[in-house]
Amino acid sequence: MLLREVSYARPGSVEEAVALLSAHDGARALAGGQTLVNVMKQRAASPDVLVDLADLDELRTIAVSGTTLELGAMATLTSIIRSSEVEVSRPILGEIAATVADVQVRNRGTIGGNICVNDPTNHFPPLLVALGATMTIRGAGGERTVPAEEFFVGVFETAVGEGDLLTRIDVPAGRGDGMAGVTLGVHGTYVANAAASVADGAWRIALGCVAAVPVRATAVEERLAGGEPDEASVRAAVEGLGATLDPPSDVHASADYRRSLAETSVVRAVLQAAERARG
Amino acid sequence: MSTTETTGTPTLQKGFVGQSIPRKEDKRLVEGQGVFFDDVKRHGMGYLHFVRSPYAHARIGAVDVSAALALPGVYGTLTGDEVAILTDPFFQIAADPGGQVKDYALAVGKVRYLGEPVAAVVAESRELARDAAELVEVDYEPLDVVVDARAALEDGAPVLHEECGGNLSYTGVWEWGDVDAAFAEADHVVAISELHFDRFNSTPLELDGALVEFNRGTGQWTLTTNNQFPGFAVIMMAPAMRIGTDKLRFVTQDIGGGFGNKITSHPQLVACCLLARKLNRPIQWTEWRTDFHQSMSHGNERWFLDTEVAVKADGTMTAFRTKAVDDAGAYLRYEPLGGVIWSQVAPGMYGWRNIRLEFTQAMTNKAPVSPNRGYSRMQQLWFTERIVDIVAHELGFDRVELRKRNYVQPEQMPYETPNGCVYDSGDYPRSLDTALELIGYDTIEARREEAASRGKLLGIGIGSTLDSGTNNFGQSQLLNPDLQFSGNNEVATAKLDIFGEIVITLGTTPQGQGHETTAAQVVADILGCDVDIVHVRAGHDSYWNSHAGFSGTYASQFAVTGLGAVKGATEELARQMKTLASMVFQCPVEAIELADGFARIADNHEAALPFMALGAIPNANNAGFPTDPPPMNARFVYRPQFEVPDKERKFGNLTLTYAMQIHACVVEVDPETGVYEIVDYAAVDDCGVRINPQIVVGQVMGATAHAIGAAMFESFAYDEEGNLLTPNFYDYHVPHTLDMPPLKTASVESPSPFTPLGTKGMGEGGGGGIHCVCAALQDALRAAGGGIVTDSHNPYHRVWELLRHPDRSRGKIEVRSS
Amino acid sequence: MAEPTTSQFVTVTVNGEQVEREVPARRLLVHFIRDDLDLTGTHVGCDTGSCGACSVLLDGVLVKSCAVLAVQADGASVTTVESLAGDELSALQRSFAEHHALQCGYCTPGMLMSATALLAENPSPSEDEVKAGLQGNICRCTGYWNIVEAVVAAGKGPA
Amino acid sequence: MKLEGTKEFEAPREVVWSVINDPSKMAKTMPGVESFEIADDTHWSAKVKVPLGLGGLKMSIAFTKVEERPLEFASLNAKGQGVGALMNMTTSFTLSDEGETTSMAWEADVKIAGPVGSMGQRVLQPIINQQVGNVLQALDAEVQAAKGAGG
Repeated sequence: MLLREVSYARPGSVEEAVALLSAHDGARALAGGQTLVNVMKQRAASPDVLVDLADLDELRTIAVSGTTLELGAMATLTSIIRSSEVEVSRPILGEIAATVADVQVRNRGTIGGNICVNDPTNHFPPLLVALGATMTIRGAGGERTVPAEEFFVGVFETAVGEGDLLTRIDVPAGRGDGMAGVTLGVHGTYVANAAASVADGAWRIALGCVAAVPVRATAVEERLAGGEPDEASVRAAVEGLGATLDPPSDVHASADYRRSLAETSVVRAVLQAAERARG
Repeated sequence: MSTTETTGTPTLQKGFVGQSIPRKEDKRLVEGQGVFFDDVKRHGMGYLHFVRSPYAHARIGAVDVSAALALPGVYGTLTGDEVAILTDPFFQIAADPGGQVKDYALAVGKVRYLGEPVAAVVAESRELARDAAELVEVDYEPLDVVVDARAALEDGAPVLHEECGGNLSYTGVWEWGDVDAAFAEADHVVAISELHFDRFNSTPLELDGALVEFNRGTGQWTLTTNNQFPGFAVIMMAPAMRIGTDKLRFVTQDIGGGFGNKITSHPQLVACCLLARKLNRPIQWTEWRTDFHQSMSHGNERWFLDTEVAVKADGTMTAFRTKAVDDAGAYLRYEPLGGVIWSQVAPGMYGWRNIRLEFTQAMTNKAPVSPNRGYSRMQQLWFTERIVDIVAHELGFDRVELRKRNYVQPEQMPYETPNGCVYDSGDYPRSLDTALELIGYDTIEARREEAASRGKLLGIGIGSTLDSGTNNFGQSQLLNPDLQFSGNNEVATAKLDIFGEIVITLGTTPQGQGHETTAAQVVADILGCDVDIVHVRAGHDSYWNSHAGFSGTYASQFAVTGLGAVKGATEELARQMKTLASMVFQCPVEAIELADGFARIADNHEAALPFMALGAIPNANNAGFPTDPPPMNARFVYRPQFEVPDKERKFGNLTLTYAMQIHACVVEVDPETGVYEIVDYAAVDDCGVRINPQIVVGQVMGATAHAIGAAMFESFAYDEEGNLLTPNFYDYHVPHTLDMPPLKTASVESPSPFTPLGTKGMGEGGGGGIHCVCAALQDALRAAGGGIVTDSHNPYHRVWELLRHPDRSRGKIEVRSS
Repeated sequence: MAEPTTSQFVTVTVNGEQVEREVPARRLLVHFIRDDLDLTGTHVGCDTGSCGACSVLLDGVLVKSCAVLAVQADGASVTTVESLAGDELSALQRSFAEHHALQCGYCTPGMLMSATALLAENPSPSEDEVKAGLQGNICRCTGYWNIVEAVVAAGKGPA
Repeated sequence: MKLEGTKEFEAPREVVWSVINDPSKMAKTMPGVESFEIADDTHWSAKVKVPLGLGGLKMSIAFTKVEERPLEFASLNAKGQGVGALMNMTTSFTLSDEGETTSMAWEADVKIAGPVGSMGQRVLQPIINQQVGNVLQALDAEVQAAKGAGG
């Protein structure tokens, strides 16, 4: 419960936030804090400086620009659930947000925080990889964009480096999405999951909980490409996926069980996505 | 949320007893005005933080506290070396070899489980105390670790307590009837090589802690703490601290759940006491969730090896024999009492007359165990239920018919078990029928087909269990003949105060069981007054003189011992009130009745004294009485009638009452992932006379929730190095709202012939739900390879293994028929 | 540029009253409420942000006060269980008592705050909506059934 | 936690052996090494900041070579101590060659205790798996560099 000593600042602008993050060694952005504060309570990590993004309303915006849904990094999961923009342009984001933990966590927790933490059991890293999202990062040297598959680097590590700030997540509009998995209890921590997305016959599939970062199932994507999947063809395409994975073995699942769950999750996510793509 | 309650036997009530009146406790609790230990503050108090071992087994070298002491705001420290000088090891319940264990408030010389307190630091803030604890440098020399009770008993295993010459704490053979003859005459023998009851606990939401003050003038400590069995704590602490028991005053108001898990906090409390004296300031210790999971009060893990069941052709089960291996963890804080407590329910709800159980308990590099809701009986009840279902499964008997054939029958009550325990009352077959009716048992095959059409495996399971309540502590002598404990007791006081208020004090330490309410119901009926004028003091204070050696709240006994004491004290107060009224009215005492808040002449209601007048006379208006008016103050010790059990035969009545719960549930399993959902659940309770039915049903619900958690999610799992893999709610998932199935409850009332109010202690549930989930899973798996459920804890991955490799579990079963 | 500091002066409106305190940046809001302000109705049941016993409203939004720093509440309003009753218990509090929705009462303040937030948005929630609304609060005594009933009943109003 | 695997190097056995027995070269393969000191042939130590993203875990690690059979087998022990965190790792390497390729069978037994442990295995295992992968990749780079430098 008891944190190590830490310094705190609450900047009034993105520029000031980036300047603070750059100016202080060991500085870390504080978004919703629903993971970071808890990690600090365990003293598993102890940033020297917290730069609280709470006042940066510009990072809370949810907007549609053309065929792109723009999610501010500080958009809370609750605001994503309630957003008509999300519902219209990429409804799966709201659906999955509604299954993250509980009301309190969703009220504070942000999409930016969820992915910057990159806990391997988090919902949004594999989903955003499957959706082909792009992350915009502001640093001292300016702004850059990173595709989702390059964004995730390791547990608690992303392309957001020291002095950087994730500002926005762009998701192309679409409906052909599915996500399936097994959790510890309803709305609990994921044991294994898969997210799948199809657009114009091209598939993007990402697995969660099998490595430090989401894993693309490219071979399955290729086998499914262009076809009109039914249960048998999806099962055939997924066959053998588990053997290519090297998932962790822990108290909730052996590596073998995770391999099996990964395959089942992909089958279910793909079938869900295909059905929704058909509308 | 889809709860239905049916009462089998409606009881006609004339007073408050038997009514679901709202609880007296609730107003303060819903206002956030309850007082839990951590809510109490004192000027100048220091916050204690324990330095805990990162190793499961290690020799301790130097402990350097200098850097911690140098930190501004740190008040002081305590190390194991100091503890070894200032205190003696805690008294051990065990005879040798377990009796040789040396257990102190802090680790001395060695650590034996991960999270064991090695030193303590006190500072001016909570955060600072933890900072300072990080600065304490401890030299550890890691030692080999043993986490499996079976391996711990093998030659060459790492030894935790060298004084014991091994890891065995207790072993004994418990045999009744003629087991060999029964097996010789059996038509079938079902052999089960291994069954395992998993390690978990009830994880009360409030964690342990205390505010400890030392009075230098009187040498007395006041402990504002949530320890739930002060009578036991004081017996442990006072000799270790080389003081009399009166030097330790226990105070508590509200406790945030206990379930037995708050019985064994005495080592930490001693550390607080020593620091309060050493630093001359109040010491505040709050345990956090990870601390609790790593170091406190796990439930007993138990293996049942080489089990054999003797069965006649008609399904009558005549005998079983098994080797139980129990895992006590690193220290014997309440153990090896679990080594006898199970025998309160040795045959479960069944008529087995021939039983042989070899009980062996080992110490391992895991957190010490302590009582946990259903303590030690739940393991045995799960075992008896599991073997009944496996016998049915393997021999093709109907599970319901097999149960009904073998249950102790209502006409046999009171029933003496082969080991001399007396089941006081109950109608098990009828209770089972009630549960099956609630669950819709007659439509189950249609539901099974419907589920199959959705690709799901459906199964139904039964768990029939007992809540044995009101211990005869004489059973401890079956483990250690030198112990001088027997019987049981509880105390209450009742007084009529100056303005006519009735004030009741209890020796108990309630944690949500509604003692203030049920006590008031009993009192109001005896005194013929409204329940609102009965003030039951909240909590416990050993200064009230309303406690005895066994005072506390544990082991399903309040409705018997606590209310028995309340009834006794109130009846004595009533006698005093009537006597005083008869002195005033100069009439025979028999002519007086208490009704409507008056003492009055029964056939002349004009001659009536309000309680206020009765209270005022002895207290403030007592001139002119020729003899002393009664004091309007009574203290009563309730003592159940027990004999010391026969130590040779391990025979005797170990508990006074046997409440019963039968649980049944329906599960649906996803055959691809092993994920399953409980889709229907029913629980039937029979605890004799119910003082407050709503409170009883609440206890049944709580027991159900704990059982579902233990069956599906909750496990204290360790790796080979002794790291706890589920050290907090990240990985130890307890059920949340969305995890709970719809529940139906019903009650049957079979009054106990042995208790003052016909009540029985209840609330633990005997793990009924754990077994019904196991049984439902096994039923569901019949259509998918017939895997046998051999573990009490079945998370999804274990179900997946049973689906993938049914032969592995089937290989544990062998049937021999003659 | 705001310089990061290890301690800050905060102004927080707690249950309608403004309080001003110097607090360490590392102090959790729940400890600020309990230890600094002596409002001990808000409880702590875990150390991982899981149990919800510390739930309060922060600017009207339901949060776990163990996953918020006290300095983050600067300028905000905090509503705790102590504010729920006026001269009499609220309908929700009464419903908890009537339905035996509490045993030890330790989770109750958090449950009440979650239910209060739910009812503010959805005055007569269904059973499923109540279950979803209370998912972030652990109770170890009741199995939740009576709690859910109490909240559903409070939403329905007096029978 | 026990881990094992086999890594193939496109390099002669002598070159691989020279790298895994050179503390200064091995140091370059470890994640987050901030400083490195060699006490003698069998003892060396490092200060590392294990990259954990949320702030990193600082540790002092003492290495001891436990056993070696030149060109064939080596095992070493690493004991790390950080604030409130402990690490104990025993690792061994067995080399064999097939033509120009050297095959290294490795085993590691990693024990971690402290606050990172309380975050749970879901975090710990992927971290360790990933770090091991990084070490092996860096080792390959060192081997190729040594091979290029003529052994």
